[in-house]
Order: sequence, then structure tokens, then C-alpha cells
Amino acid sequence: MKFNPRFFVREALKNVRLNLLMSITAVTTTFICILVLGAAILISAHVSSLISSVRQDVTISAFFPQDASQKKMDSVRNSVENYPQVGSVKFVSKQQAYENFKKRFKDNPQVYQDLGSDFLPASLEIKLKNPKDAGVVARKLESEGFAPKDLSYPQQTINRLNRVTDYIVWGLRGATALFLAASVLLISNTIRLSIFARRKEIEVMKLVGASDSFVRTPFVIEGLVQGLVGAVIAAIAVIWANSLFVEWAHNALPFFPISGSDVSILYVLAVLVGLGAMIGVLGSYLSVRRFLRV
Amino acid sequence: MKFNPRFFVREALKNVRLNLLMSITAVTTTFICILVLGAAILISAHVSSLISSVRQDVTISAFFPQDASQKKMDSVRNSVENYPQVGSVKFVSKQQAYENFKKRFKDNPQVYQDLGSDFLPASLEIKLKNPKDAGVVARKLESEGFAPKDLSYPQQTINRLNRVTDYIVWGLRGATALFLAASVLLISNTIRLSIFARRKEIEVMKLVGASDSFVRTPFVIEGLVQGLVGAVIAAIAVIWANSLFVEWAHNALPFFPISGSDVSILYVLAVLVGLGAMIGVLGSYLSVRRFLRV
Amino acid sequence: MIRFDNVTKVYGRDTVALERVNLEIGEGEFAFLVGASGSGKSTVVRLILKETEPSAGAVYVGGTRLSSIPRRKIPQHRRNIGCVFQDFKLLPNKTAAENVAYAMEVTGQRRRSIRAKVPQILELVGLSEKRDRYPEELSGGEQQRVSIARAFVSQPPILIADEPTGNLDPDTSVSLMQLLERINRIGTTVLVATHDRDMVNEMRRRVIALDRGRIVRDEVKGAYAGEV
Amino acid sequence: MIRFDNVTKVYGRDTVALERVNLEIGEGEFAFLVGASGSGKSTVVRLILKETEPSAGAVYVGGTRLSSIPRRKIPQHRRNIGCVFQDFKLLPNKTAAENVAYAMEVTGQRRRSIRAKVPQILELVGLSEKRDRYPEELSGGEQQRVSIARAFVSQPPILIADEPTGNLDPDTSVSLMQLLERINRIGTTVLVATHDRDMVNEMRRRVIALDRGRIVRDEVKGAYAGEV
Ligand SMILES: Nc1ncnc2c1ncn2[C@@H]1O[C@H](COP(=O)(O)OP(=O)(O)OP(=O)(O)O)[C@@H](O)[C@H]1O
Ligand SMILES: Nc1ncnc2c1ncn2[C@@H]1O[C@H](COP(=O)(O)OP(=O)(O)OP(=O)(O)O)[C@@H](O)[C@H]1O
Ligand SMILES: [Mg+2]
Ligand SMILES: [Mg+2]
Repeated sequence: MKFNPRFFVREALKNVRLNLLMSITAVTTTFICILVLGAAILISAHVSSLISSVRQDVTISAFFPQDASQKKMDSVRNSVENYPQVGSVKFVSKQQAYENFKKRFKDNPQVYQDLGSDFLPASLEIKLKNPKDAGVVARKLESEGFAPKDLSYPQQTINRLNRVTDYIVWGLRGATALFLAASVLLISNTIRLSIFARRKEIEVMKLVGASDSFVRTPFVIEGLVQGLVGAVIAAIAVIWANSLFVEWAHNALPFFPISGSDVSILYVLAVLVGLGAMIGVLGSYLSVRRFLRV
Repeated sequence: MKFNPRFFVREALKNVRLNLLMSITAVTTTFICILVLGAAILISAHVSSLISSVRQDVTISAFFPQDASQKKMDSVRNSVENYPQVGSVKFVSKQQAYENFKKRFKDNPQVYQDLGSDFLPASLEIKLKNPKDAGVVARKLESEGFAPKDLSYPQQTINRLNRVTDYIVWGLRGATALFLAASVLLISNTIRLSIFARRKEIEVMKLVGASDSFVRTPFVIEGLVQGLVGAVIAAIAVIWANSLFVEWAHNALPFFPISGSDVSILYVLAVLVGLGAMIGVLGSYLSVRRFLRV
Repeated sequence: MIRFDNVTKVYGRDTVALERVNLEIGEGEFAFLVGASGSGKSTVVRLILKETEPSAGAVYVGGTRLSSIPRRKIPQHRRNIGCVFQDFKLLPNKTAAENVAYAMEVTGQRRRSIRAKVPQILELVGLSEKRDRYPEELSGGEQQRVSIARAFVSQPPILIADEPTGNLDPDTSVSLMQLLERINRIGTTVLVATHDRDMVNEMRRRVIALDRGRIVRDEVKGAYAGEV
Repeated sequence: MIRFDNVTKVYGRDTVALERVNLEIGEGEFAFLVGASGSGKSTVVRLILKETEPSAGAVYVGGTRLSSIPRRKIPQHRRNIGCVFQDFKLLPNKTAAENVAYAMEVTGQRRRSIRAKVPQILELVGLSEKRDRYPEELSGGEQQRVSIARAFVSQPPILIADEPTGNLDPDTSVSLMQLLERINRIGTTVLVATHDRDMVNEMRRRVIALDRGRIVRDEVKGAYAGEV
């Protein structure tokens, strides 16, 4: 038997048209599921990028002795800058430290009003690539000549931050996985029901001599079309909502580093549409199979 | 015609049994939707309670002049404690302030090593009921005799916190509403399909003289049963997962004030089960209706 | 009892199923409706049941003009008509006995009388042994007999049978004929649409012949074909 | 061509539909299968189509034992058999013409030959005008004729008809009979399960009579009832 793709596509499209109520239901279901899933993926992406930007803010302050020479300090700075774990290094002079201190306590100037401008030591502010490396970098700095008491890094805060953000990321991944599983189940449930409603037709096709694949192919194409349509609409909606959100976040939450480039739109589009198509095809395939045993 | 409830219940249960595949599909769909919805409601509740506990941490520090008498300070404290916006007031003596300062800068003792133990002023630490009231309370404190420069409250932080948490709460509410709408649509889609598969039956019933309500009642009861079963299982799963989470959070995130009592379990149960039942009943009712016009 | 007043029925745009049909079947009468395949017999049945509306003209049953019956009174109207459908129209999720019982349940009859009546009527059509079978577990003729039993069971004043012997062997057809006659004798108006030449010719009852939607013959003691 | 070797078919636990049936229908033969309602005629058809399996014994078609046909070869087997089903089994989402064409499409025939053949065969059963109607827009007899056309269209070596005249008027039945005869004359093996006494008696062909699952009569030039 020749395989005739045009015949099958024609059959599938005719069926979509004739079983319009069922097709619309299947498309709606796919749309909703992919929409929620897409939202979950986007939110995960934004939160992840937010978290990693927060993490980058973690710094180690290394205080120089009050009597350290500028030359010595410059050489230490150069060496620290070359640590692989280090993102950036900023030198804070005594004067700058005093200014910062003043700024920090500007609400109660009692604190500093009686102090000279050089009571604070100069320091390096070291941004890490990954806050997990704080311990390693601290030990390296000690071998550089810093006393442990002269290293300030909020280890507990870092640990907490790491744990909490780890949990948040895992929580979001878990939720996305849950939505994925739920979507697969819900969409294939819908497809199963709509094929169940046509099980007699499948029986008749088999009885007049149609092979399994001859019966199945139009259903699978139908599932593909429904999945694609639902997923494409959902993907467009998700991407549109995302661009609205990014724009809004820029204005409403300017201190939140949310940007459109956090998320690869094409990637999301491909994943969602691919998923919709896949569930449509697989759901139809498996649902038809159980009624083919005639 | 007498209304015979036992007859209809019997009919409905028989139908559940005979259309087992469809019943299971409907129950699964309800289960999944209510599960996701329940998870959303719980997460909202936890995050809300977390946020309000974080908000309560916002304090105003009011620094007394270096020469204020203990009597004067006590009387101010009493008066502040009676502000309606104020949750609690803590008096911090000069000595305590010095200890706190030492603790705060324990990583770089250079900061305080040359200072006497009384260089810091005594202060009141005022916890607010609602951080939005910071401005009001500050103005009251000024009328109490404090200079504006002696009042320290992180207004910007408060504003940001308020805005971000507002957005988070609204985001969560939005997500829950979205899930609710999605659940209603998905469950009623499933019900519609399973009734669509039986539209010929409805036609026949009408042709042999059954009234609309006679045809409809078993379908509605069937929808009720399916909705209830799916929702009850989902509610149990949600509540069980919540208790696991609360326990885990106690150990893994001890600094997070998550507790089992954040969420009224009975309330969640009632809402979810009620919702499942309602969607089941309404979905069936509306789906049957469109096939009754014979 | 049943009156067609200049009834025309057009399906879709241009399928004329009935054309200016005038017809009166009195109370307690027995009539056959004959005609080639596609001549409009089932359409007559559908109009009497108010399953479809005439395109022109009016159908009266028991003196009521059907188009004036409001939607919510239709069930009441249908309960007065027992109908054997050409395609049986059995409920697939109900056993033979439950299908028959359903016709009594819709009228709100007591369980006790249903329990008494259903086995009796199944016995009458020879299906006592098959009472707990679902339609798909029955042969064609058995399904047809379930449909017949369902039409009889609540003893409606009007009985309509559309091709009731299409799947029955001649012997069973003869006993069905006798059954219809008995039912007619107790006052039921009976209308049978059929192709069964033997049945029509033997019973010598009123024959209404349709041809492409028009009544071409209406004889009081007729035969299947004209002038036998 | 078709051989039943001691075939017993039990549905469920205790419904014996066929009991030790031995039967042979040669290539090019024409046979009627008669018997009361529920005697097992449709079961014979179902077994030949391998729609169901015998409980005991073996069915051979074209020399092949059906139980030895693997699942994936079943379609091939069924394409050799044109079947008019008692309940028509039309595809509700296809028009009359599409239903007929489907039987050719499954065999992978060219569109051109399908386009040529289908109108021809619809003409033959008198449905040219109804070719674009969906089954639910057709009368009972018209649906039956679509089913007949579908069984013929791909000219299979075996033709089985289960109650093909149940919804047809006597005139149409006669032309169907002539059609079956013509088809048989070009070498097709024909088996007709029927209650149509006139058809059987007029054709004088082989008659196999079933009674409650057993073969009670097998005459070469038989009549509907024994010894007419
Ligand atoms: N799926 C099934 N399950 C159980 N019993 C069945 C099933 N199909 C048929 N039967 C029984 O098997 C017997 C033979 O059925 P079959 O359909 O072969 O009869 P038939 O000769 O075709 O009758 P008819 O002339 O009424 O169509 C009947 O008693 C019927 O009730
Ligand atoms: N739903 C429909 N839509 C369009 N045409 C229809 C519809 N139902 C019936 N027809 C057409 O109306 C005509 C009369 O149909 P009807 O079913 O009344 O015939 P009938 O006398 O019962 O035939 P049969 O003996 O074959 O059952 C036929 O030509 C048929 O094709
Ligand atoms: Mg008809
Ligand atoms: Mg049969």
C-alpha cells in the first residue's frame, strides 16, 4: 500500500472540521495547559536570573592594616584580581571608607561626629562569581597576609541566601515539572475522551479492512494539528505577557534587575510548541491504539 | 411525576461504573486541577504569612540626646507605647547600644577599638504594626521632641519592601485566579467531552418521553460524584504535602517563620472540595443542556 | 387521533421528504404505511413524535396541534406514543430489562408495577432469558424486540412501529402481527411503517402508500401493492 | 473458500451462539444462511471476518486457518471480504460517497479509479442523488444501500451480506437479488444471511438453516422453510 500523505492530511483536517466541538475542546485544553506551563517556565527563568544577580552582590571585605603602604595594597589587589573565583575587586581607600561610613550613619550623625576622617582602614571589596567560594577565597586571602579578623564576609547570610535560593530554584523547577506532568495528563485525557467518543468509528474502519496505521494516521495528524494550534496560541500569549511584564517591571520595580534578555524567547517558543505537538501526537497515538484491537 | 432521589442516585452510580474509562478520566482531571489549585492557595498563604512576619520586623530607631535623663526617657517610652500604630517598644541603653555596635562590627574591631563605651546614644526601638505607618509615627515622635536627624527608619527599604511584597501577593493572587479559571475550564471541558460521547443516549431518552430534568439529574449527580472524588483526593494530597512541607521547613529553614497554623486546613479543604463539586455539577448541567433540545 | 394537514417536510435545502400530505387516522384505528425506501415513512413517524417540525402545514395528535406544544410539555406528548424505531434506539448502558423499564420510569410509575410488568412484556417478545444483556450482546432481531417491548410496556394510547419486522424471521413477524392486532383491539391506535409485504397482505387493514413524499393510495382493506 | 470445522462459539459464560458447526462453501458458490432471530447467523459472519474468535474448532477462509493469521495481517484478510453489516456500520463523519470510497482507499487504490468507480456503484444501488449526504441524513433503506455499495465496490472475492434487505422494500430487494446473482456469476463467493422468505424461495439456491446454533438443514436448491 502506498503511503499517501495528502490523503491523511485531508482526512485529518476534515475530521477537525466535522468534530468541531471536540477539536475546540482539545485546542482549549492544550492552550490552557501550555499557557500555565509557559508561565511557570518564564517565572522560573526570571527568578533564577534575579537570584543570580542578587548572589553576585555578595562581597568579601578585606581590611588592610592601618599602616599598609599603597604599593603593597596595589600588589595585593592585582594578585586577588587573578583569583579564578573572583568576579571583580574594588579598592576602598581610607577616605572613601569614611565617606561610606558617614553615608551609612547619616541618620544618626552622633556616631561619627567626633571621629577623624582616617579612623577606618582601607579595604578591598571583592565580588565573587559564586558566593559558595567565599570560604576558599577567604583562605587564599589569609595566605596573602590578611588576619582572619580583618576579613569580613557575611558567611551566615551567604549560607542562608544559598540555601533559600537553592530551595526557591528547586521549588520552581519542581512546580514546572509538576505542571509539565499535569499538562501531559490533562491534554492526553482530553484526547483520550475525544477518541473514546469515536471508538465505534475506529472499529468500523478496522472491519472494512483498514490497517492500524491507516486508521491511526489521521487521528495522529489531528492530534498534531490540535496540539500545535493550542500550543502556538499559548506560546504567543506567554511571550506577549512576558514582554508586558518586563516592560512593567522596568518601571514599577526599577531596582529589580529583570530584563527581556533573561529569557530566550525562541527557546521558550520552541519548547512549548514542541511540547504541545508532542503531547498531541503521542496522546492520539496511544489513545487510538487501545481501540484498534478489533 | 414523583421525584425519586434513590432512583437518580442509583442511575448515576451505575453510569459511573459503566463508563469507567470516562469516569476515571474526569476524576483524574479534577484531581490534577484541584491539586494545582490547592498548591497555589497554600503557597499564597505561606508567602503572605512570611511577608507579614518580615514586615513586622521593620523598626524605627529614635535616638535620645546624649544628655537625656532616664526619667524623661521612660516617660517618652510610655507615651510611644500607647500610639495605636505601634506594636512594641524596646528601650536600648547606651551600654546595650555599644554592645550591639561591637557585635555588628565584630568582623572588623578596628572600627570601635579606640572608642569609649558610651559614645552611642540611648534609643527606643519601635516595632510597627504596619510598616506603612512609619511616616505617621515619625511625625508623632518629632512632636514628642525628637529631632528628625535622631529618627532612623529605613524609609526607602520600607517602601521597596511594601511594593515588592504587594506585587508578590498580587502575583500570587493572580496566579491562583488563573489556576481557578484554568481548572474550571479544564474540568468542564472534560465533562463536556464525556457527555458529548453520550449525546445519542440523551437524544434517545428524550425520544421515549423523559423530561429534561429526568435526563439531566443522573448526569448532574454523576458530575457531582466525579468532582467530589477528584477534589477530595486532591485536597487530601494537598494537605498531606503541606504538613510535610511545614515539617521540612522547620528543619531546613529554621530562620523562616513557616508554621502549620499559617493555613486553616479546614478552610482549604472546604474550598477545594466545594469547588470540585461545584464544577462537576455545573459542568454536567451545562453540558447536558445543549444536547437536550431534541 | 393523528391528523396531517397539508404537511410538507423539506430537509436541508432541497430534499423534499413529504409533500402536501393529508392524512387522518382515527382513534383505535390500525394503519399500515408503505412505500419504497426513502419515500418518507420515517419522516411521518418523526413528525408525529415532534422529533422534527414540518416545513409547512400542521400535525395534530389527539386534537392538539403539535407546533403549539411548548418545549417542556413535549415529554408528556411523547409518553402518549409508544414507538418502535427503525434503528431501535436502545440505551447502550442499560440491559434489555432496564431499557424496557426506562419507558415506565420516565412516566414516574411505581417500582413495584415496573417490576411486575417488565418481565411479562419480555416474555411476550420471547426475551425472558436475555433480560440482563446489554444491547451490544444481543442479535439484531433481539434488539428489535427489546425496542418493541419498550414501545408496548406503558400501554400508550398510540403505538407507532417503524419497520418493526426488518430484522425478524417470518415466524416471529407473524406473532408480532398478532400482538399488534391484540393491542389494537383494546383500543390502541396503531400505525406501522413497513416493507413486509406478507404482513400487510395477510392483515387486510388500512394501507397508506407513499411515493416520493406523496400519498398515492389510501385503502381501507388494502394490500402491499395496489390491487392484489 | 469458507470452511467451518466443528466450530463452537460461546459468548460470555453460557450463551452458546454456535454449536459444532461444520460448513463448507466452495469458491464461486452462492448460499443463503437462514434461521430464527438469535440462531447464530451474524455470529457466522463475525467469525469469517475474524471479528471474533471461535471458542472451539477452526474457521478457514481461502485455505488459511484464521486463528493463524497474525494481527497485522488481519486487514489484508478483511479486504478479501466485502461485508454488508446488519447494522450497516457506516462512518458517521463521511458522506455516502466517502463511505463507499473508504473501502477502496484502505486497499491503497488510486484516486482516479476511486473517482471513476464510486459514482458507478452508487448509481447501481440508486443513490446517485444522495452521494454527498451523511448517514444520519439518509433513510434506513438508503443507509443499507450505502453499506451494500461499500461491500461491492472493491470487487472482493467473497461477499457476505447480513440481512441486506431488512430495510428495503420488495422492489429494491428484487433488484438487489439480481445484483447479487450477477456478482456471483463473475466468480464471487456469496453468502447471504437473511429472513427474506421471498428472496430465498425465488432464487432456489443453496440454503443453510441454523436453529439455536446448530445446522439443521443444508439443501442445494432449498427454500426458506423446509420442503416448500
Ligand atoms: N456479544 C455478545 N455477547 C453475548 N451474547 C451474544 C453476543 N452477540 C450475540 N449474542 C447471542 O448469541 C446468539 C446468536 O446471535 P447472532 O447475532 O448470531 O444471531 P442472529 O442469527 O444474527 O440473529 P438475528 O437474526 O436476530 O440477527 C443470540 O442469542 C445472542 O443473544
Ligand atoms: N436528516 C435528514 N437530512 C436530509 N435528508 C433526510 C434526512 N432524513 C431523511 N432524509 C431524506 O428524506 C427522505 C425520506 O426519508 P425517510 O427516512 O422518511 O424515508 P423512509 O420512507 O423511512 O425510507 P426507508 O424505508 O428507507 O427507511 C429520504 O430521501 C432521505 O434521504
Ligand atoms: Mg425509514
Ligand atoms: Mg444477526
